[in-house]
Amino acid sequence: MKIVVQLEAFDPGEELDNFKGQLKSSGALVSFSGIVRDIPGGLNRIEIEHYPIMTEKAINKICSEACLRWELEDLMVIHRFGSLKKGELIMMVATAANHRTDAFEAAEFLMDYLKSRAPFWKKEIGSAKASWVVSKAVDEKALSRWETS
Amino acid sequence: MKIVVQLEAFDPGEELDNFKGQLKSSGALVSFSGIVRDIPGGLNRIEIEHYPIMTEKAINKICSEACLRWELEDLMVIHRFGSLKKGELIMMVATAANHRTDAFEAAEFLMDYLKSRAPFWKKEIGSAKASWVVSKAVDEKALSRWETS
Amino acid sequence: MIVQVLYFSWVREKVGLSKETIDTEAKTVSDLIMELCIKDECYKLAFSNLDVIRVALDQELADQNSSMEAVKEVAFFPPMTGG
Amino acid sequence: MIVQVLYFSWVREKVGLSKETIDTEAKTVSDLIMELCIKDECYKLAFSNLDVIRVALDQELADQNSSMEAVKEVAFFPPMTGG
Repeated sequence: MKIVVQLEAFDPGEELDNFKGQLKSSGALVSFSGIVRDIPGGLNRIEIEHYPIMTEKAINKICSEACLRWELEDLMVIHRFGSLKKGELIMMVATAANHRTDAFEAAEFLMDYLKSRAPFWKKEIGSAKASWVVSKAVDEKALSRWETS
Repeated sequence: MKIVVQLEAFDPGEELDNFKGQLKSSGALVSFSGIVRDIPGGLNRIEIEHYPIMTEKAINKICSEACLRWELEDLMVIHRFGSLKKGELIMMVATAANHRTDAFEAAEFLMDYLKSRAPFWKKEIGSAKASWVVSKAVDEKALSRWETS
Repeated sequence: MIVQVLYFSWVREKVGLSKETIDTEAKTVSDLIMELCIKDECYKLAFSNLDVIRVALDQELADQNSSMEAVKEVAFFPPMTGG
Repeated sequence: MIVQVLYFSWVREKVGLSKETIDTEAKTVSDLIMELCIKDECYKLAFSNLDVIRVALDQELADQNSSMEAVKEVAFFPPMTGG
């Protein structure tokens, strides 16, 4: 289980190959990559701030929860902080399971929680102005899918 | 839109990087890779048979349908046929969109249709015996999720 | 009417052929299956459980009661197991 | 009681600090917010809309009415935007 919060850029293909390379029995491998998008007026860069000790705790908790809920052989989370340019990878999640439904659901679960429950904040620095990304109601709502009654 | 049915092995990382490399605006990239699994008693290889002209028609149709249903910047389908060893990639799907929900749903849709509506048949050749993979009721059922009323 | 008939997977193995040309008057896929089963024991074996027989007409999925009108290529196979 | 108080994102920018040590008698997070708002105008600005203020106690998400008992580190920040 690779969980990394890093300043450095990374290559999605290399990470996918490494993740796949150490699997022993899985038939299904899902990956999600989040990419820095442009903004109207042009993006200079984004800055990602995080809360180091809590970030690790929160991501570990989310990953443990995913392992309890689905039959996974392995999972991976990489999330960057600091300064990122358009087109660069913000983060990547990968899940491996015997069956595709487990791999897909676990990846979506991880993404939904990373979006709204891991302490990261994005600031978009455009040519004219800089502004903090505002959280979306739809992202908060996405979490309700995973609530256990 | 890359759609390939091929005999040759391929590298998932290389394909992911190539797919990502030509994207212009997407914020979300999902990939699914199907991997040859072992069987009880040990797998020698699998043989995938397909129906060439229909395979292309069926995959093109599934991909067009996905593009109509979700806001995708691009998608990719690679599916192998012929002889494959344990751990090799059977197929790979990738989807790119502005929003993660579109990318995830389109990838799951493509997978559900490729499983049961594209003319491929897998045979598992073990050390003791060879047998055709039997389709699962759960895979047929998965399609009902995408039925439009 | 001359049609190409293709067989895949275990249907191919049971019939013992991957492809043949048939002259048929069948109006539906069902008619064609019946014609074949009369022709030889191997078809009876291949088509013994029609629930697990899928059919494509000119490379498009069809039903066993689909019409054979203007069809050039018929393919018989078990449920697909791609992905 | 001595606590470390951390601020992130625009809460940090409005407060003008990323971290400070505070001696407080606050029983709940709400009490602490009130104490801060009395101390200086910048906190009033940062905490003007409590609906968009999230809090973590010793690196675990908490509520504004959570108890401060035995807490060593409090963090204030807007809704998270990771992923």
